[in-house]
Amino acid sequence: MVERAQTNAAKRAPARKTSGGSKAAGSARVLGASAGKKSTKGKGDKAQAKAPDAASAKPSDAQRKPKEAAEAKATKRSKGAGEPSAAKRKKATGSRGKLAGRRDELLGYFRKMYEIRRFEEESARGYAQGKIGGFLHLYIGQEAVGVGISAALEQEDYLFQSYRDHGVALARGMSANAAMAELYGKDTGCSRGLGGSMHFFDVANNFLGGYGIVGGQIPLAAGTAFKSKYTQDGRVTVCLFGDGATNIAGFHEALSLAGLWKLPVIFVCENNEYSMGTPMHRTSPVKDIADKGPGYGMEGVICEGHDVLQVKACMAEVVERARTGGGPTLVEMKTYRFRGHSISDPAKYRTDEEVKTRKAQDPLVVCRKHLAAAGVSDEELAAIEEEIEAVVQAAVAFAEDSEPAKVEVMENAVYAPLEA
Amino acid sequence: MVERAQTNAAKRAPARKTSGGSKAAGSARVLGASAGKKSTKGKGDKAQAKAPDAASAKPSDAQRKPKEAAEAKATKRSKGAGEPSAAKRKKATGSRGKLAGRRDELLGYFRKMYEIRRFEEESARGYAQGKIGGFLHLYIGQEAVGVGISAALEQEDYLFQSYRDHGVALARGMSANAAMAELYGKDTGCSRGLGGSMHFFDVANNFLGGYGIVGGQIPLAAGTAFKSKYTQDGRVTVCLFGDGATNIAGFHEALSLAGLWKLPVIFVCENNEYSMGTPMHRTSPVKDIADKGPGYGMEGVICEGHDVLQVKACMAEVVERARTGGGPTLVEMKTYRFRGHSISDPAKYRTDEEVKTRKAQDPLVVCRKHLAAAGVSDEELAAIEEEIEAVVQAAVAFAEDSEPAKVEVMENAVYAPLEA
Amino acid sequence: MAVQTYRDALRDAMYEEMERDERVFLMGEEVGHYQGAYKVSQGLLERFGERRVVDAPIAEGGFAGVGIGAAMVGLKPIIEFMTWNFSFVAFDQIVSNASKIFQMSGGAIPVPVVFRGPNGAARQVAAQHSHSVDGLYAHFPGLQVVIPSTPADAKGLLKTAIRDEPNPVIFLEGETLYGLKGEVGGADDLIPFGKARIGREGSDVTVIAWGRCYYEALSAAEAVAERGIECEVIDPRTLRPLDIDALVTSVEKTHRCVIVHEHLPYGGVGAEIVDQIQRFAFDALDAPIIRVGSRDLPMPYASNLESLVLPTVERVVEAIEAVTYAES
Amino acid sequence: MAVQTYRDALRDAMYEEMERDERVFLMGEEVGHYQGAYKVSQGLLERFGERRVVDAPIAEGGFAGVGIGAAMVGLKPIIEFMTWNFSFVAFDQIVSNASKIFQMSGGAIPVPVVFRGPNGAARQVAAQHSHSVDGLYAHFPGLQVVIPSTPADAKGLLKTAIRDEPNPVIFLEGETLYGLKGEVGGADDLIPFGKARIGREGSDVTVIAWGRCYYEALSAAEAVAERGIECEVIDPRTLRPLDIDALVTSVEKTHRCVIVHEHLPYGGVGAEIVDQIQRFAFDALDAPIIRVGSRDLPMPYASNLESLVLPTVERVVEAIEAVTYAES
Ligand SMILES: Cc1ncc(C[n+]2csc(CCOP(=O)(O)OP(=O)(O)O)c2C)c(N)n1
Ligand SMILES: Cc1ncc(C[n+]2csc(CCOP(=O)(O)OP(=O)(O)O)c2C)c(N)n1
Ligand SMILES: [Mg+2]
Ligand SMILES: [Mg+2]
Repeated sequence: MVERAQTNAAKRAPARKTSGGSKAAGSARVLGASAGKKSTKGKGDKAQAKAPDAASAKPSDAQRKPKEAAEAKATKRSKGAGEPSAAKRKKATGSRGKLAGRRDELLGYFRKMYEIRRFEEESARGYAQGKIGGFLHLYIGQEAVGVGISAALEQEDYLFQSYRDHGVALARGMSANAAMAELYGKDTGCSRGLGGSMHFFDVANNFLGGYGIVGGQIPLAAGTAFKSKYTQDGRVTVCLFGDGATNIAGFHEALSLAGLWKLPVIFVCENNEYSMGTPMHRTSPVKDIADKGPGYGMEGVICEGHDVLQVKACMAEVVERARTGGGPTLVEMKTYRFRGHSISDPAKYRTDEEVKTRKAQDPLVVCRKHLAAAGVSDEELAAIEEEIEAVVQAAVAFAEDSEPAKVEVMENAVYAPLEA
Repeated sequence: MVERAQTNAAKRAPARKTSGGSKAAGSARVLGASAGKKSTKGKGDKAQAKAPDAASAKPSDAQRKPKEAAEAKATKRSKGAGEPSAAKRKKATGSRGKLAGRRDELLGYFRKMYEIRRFEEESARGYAQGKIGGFLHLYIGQEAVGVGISAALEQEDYLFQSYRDHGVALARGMSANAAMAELYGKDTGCSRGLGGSMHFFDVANNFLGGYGIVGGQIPLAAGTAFKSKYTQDGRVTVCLFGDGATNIAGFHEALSLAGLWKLPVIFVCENNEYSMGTPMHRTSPVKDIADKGPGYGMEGVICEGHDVLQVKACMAEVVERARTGGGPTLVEMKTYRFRGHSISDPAKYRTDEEVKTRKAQDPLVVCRKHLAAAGVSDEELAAIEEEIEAVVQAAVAFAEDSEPAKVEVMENAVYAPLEA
Repeated sequence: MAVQTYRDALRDAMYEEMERDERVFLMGEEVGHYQGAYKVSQGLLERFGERRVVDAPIAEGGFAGVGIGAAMVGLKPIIEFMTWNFSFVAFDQIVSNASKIFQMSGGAIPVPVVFRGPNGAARQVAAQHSHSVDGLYAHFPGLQVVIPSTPADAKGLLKTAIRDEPNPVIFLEGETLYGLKGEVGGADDLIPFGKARIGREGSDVTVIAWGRCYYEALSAAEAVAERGIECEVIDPRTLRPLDIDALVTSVEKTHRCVIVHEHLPYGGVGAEIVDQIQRFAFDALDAPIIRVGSRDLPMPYASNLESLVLPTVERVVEAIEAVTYAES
Repeated sequence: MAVQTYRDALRDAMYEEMERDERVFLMGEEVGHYQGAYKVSQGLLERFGERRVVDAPIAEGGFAGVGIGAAMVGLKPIIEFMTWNFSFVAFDQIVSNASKIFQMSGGAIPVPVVFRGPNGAARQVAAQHSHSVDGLYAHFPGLQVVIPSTPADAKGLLKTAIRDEPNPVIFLEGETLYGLKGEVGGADDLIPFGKARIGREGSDVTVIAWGRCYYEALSAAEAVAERGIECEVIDPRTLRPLDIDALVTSVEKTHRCVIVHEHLPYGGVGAEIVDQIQRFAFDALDAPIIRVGSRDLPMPYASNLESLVLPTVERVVEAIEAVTYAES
């Protein structure tokens, strides 16, 4: 007399995917260090900020520090309490010759970062038009982190992110179509319209999701890394989260377990200096997130997250270590978001000057400098921009034209519901 | 037509209690270091283990290191990941003269530690007789920690402990009567029979409870410390927990907040080397718990927890710092429990040899050595033992004779229950 | 009486109680400098300073525990969860500590802490951000669960919550109600817990609803009134304690009952009320009690699906029709 | 059929499924070297080694998350909570992740993880250690909630739980049942979810009970049988999915219903069953449905009080008398 819905089990996530992921970010592993000009020490470096467009690679730098591998070595953190925090950042140097050899790689990064930037701008527009609902957290300003990480990974490696997930998903290989359709709540979306902005999923690219509860994804990443150790599948898991997330339970318990069991996982904190409206000095007892690593028996590494080459180089090293049994690392990516926390945040808590200073380190600007140093012309880049523009506009059209999310999908993706 | 029970608000915990707590542990603050023989470096030190009863204080030690305050200084921890753990323990030295001056203090400690020991033995007996139910976690072997801590505190300071709470409650000044009656589930118990072994409370002595969920009490301690900062009441909170508890959420979140806000709280990890049946090397990513301090912006300190004088000296220093606005400290007390995790644990996971070795550092044995060095005779101690025996036996009789826990108390200590 | 938004009514309740009692403080994410994620604490930092309006890091378990600990020694903390979804990381603190310490200590240690924040689905914020936790926390003795639907109730009940002793209060606001305007009481108008409010009188069907769903119930009552069905709409206002007397009295008059809530359908407050009414008014009932709640699914993002999951006026109307055996 | 304890039946279920499927592993505190806090995993470490029988530090939120993550990529984790009380620190992982990922991902990522451990009051372990969580977790769609009362059910249902896809399973054992002996099925005897078991046939009153309370119900049925009241005792075995058909069918025969559960009375599974029965069998009911559950209080330590809080045979007998309007 009483009917209960009973669903079929859906298909399991593919256990292994070995095809090379030659996405825009490139699947070739570049083992050495990135090249580029000497990184700044932070927002105080005004001189640098004044020449955002100049290709300022100095050959003399490269001559002074010729050993690429040594430069790429992520700075080891080793300090106790009480000592003033003195994070040493990796300093990359560059030469026109070196960068010239990485021309295609750099173009790939630029293409993907530009796609993310434009995708996010269109997301904001769709939201303003009421086509997109809910919360919307943009990745603008942090593109180099997602793209650099993806470049350092194999296709079969696992990736987790917080709710700020569009950029990372695209970097990992998700199509702009599937991403935009998800924001529009369509059946063709990457989560079939059920997840929305905060919950992108892409099993084919081993992007295992965007998560809305701060820190909630971190133990899951320890779980996929546990699986890799269990099955010896050679995969590495990368888990991203914000600076604010390092104060919560999930961060601690996941890092404790990963450190104890030496799991193949890299914990990447995207330190964009704010959790919502609160600057990090009002949320963290230590100045650098990397300082939280040693308590978990793992190294804490700081990386300049606005430079895709540095991100790539840093990640390549720690991923390699994890893959070869060396255990987890906590990586702190120094980055910045140019927009508010979410689309509804006017971000009044920071000065125009601060934002302007940081925009001088816009990952796209930094990448353009590398490209210029590598001999890439503005025309070439303009052509890429045009291509990407078409991709993004097509994605919007695709999202518009797609069928809305389906009741059956919603009902079938849960087992044993009551008949309400 | 429907009756609902509605209760009266119970009396608030007294906001302040300033009377001196001249309990057995003594209310006089001894600011300098303890005296005693050079501490061992751990269980490997067999030579020491072979002379458990000899009063082996060496005057030459005292001559070599005359500056008591310097000796008392808790070892600062300062290390990064990767370095081998090289915890330096505080080394206390002693001289007959020094200890002679601390005769009464030492007798107070002995009296209280012996009371705890005997209380716990009687608890075990009561459990075997079926007079006590539930879980029962004994403090035998860890007495010096609770007593040394209490000795370093003012009466109005707040104290929290896990479920292993009898010893600490007694050290803090709870009567054996109220403690034993609680175990017997009587209305005269410290929690009126509602809490049982794991949930002792004693508001008058600012013992704010024993808690059953691992790590659950740690954020509460940050809360009472927050209150002290808020009201500038000059109190310090001490929170105890086990080595196993350092892997859980509550530890992390509480230490993060306390470190950030510089709260007057001391986090004391009683590292008894095991969480239930699991040795620490299988639960913690770092070798010493103290290494977890710096990630929270606080010093990690190691103290030999079998020597009440060292515990007292170490705590006095960090409590003073907290009281004067210097913020929190993580203190690792190296200790050991001689019994199983709980009364029902035969503790087969450790060798007889290990236990035997550690029994050479029985806090009572160590204290007896100090007493001998201070010129206290065996007869004097035997007299104290006899006194304590009477106290404990009286407590059992008191518990036996008391009224069972009352329905009204149970019903009134909750607001807005359903009428079931 | 002044007219205010629900948001400002909450703000004023806190403001007035903080003026009145130095022991009251507010702690939560973004409550201070940001003026609250939903601007409920607007202006409080400026008035009371960083000592009493405390921005907390993202560590709900930690700062919930801080609130409990501070309450144990005499402060009166208001702990804001940015939304109640985030209370799940503080669940153990709320259930194992806040709800039990008063009793575990034999009545020696009251825990007068107020946990507050927005509850329930906003719009399209998907599965992890759309929980109505009323059904969850009402389960636990030692907690009091309050869920105001009007600005007046918001203010008067929050003031009672802050002054109330000795047990902790779960105070559930409506994100979609923050902008709602209505008359509110003055600084000394407290609304007691455990007293339902009759929002509309009627003789045919008792409709019990709270929070946002109270308005769906009122709209449905309007709709069926045109067809001659008169609903009595009752808002219990506090779910624990629950004013079962008022509910039963109404059902004894109408002989029919519909319950509307946003929380998930399996168990919860809705089921509890059904149980009590069928026990206390068994002979009075002329039809089964019908509940309208969220559908039994994690909340989907897409708006077309979300509106199939949330309770709607249409579903309430259908339920009223069903219990009156009316044709639609 | 072999006779085994409930404990050994659980152990064998795990043993057999681990033999059968390399992807199955067991993780939890003390499950390995210590052989399980309640010895349920006795011998598993010796057979399967540290790779598949994993002692975890005390970090329930962390290792519950590890189980969920591992399940997302193809393993079949069994996560043991030493007791279900400790799942509260993992509550967000269970509710926000385990129960939702399958749907949030549009059905792309199943999460075949089993969470298991002892549920409910042991004896005198007081407020923080005495929770029956059945009423709590059954609230959430995306979870399946299983609570076996006999050794046969323990084995057959755990095997189904381990093999089941795609949603997570909350598997609630009875600490006080571990020593209970009974016949159990073989390696391939799986018991499907959503099928109630009639433990005793009768025509006068339907008594629905699960877990430990199933035995209180049987004893009460024996007691009233002497006075000519014949109870039909039904154990739903799985609370989500719930075999409401079986329950309603029985009530349509007996016209009276008593529900016995250990969980707290406000809401929960008991109230849900009341709601469904009064909806689906309204006309069949000759008396209100009465629930016997834990009293609405945190659990006290003292044994004299604890036995006033827990459901007892006497209280079940009283309830049976009440629904049959019998004199006691
Ligand atoms: C447990 C929890 N608490 C609060 C929130 C609300 N919230 C969402 S994002 C956010 C700030 C996170 O900051 P951070 O970790 O630095 O990441 P970012 O947004 O800067 O990338 C907060 C407080 C949440 N989603 N989950
Ligand atoms: C959250 C939680 N998980 C598990 C348990 C069960 N348990 C009680 S004590 C204990 C071991 C704790 O070890 P440790 O922290 O070292 O303290 P010790 O018992 O050695 O004093 C465990 C696992 C619990 N009470 N709470
Ligand atoms: Mg941030
Ligand atoms: Mg221990």
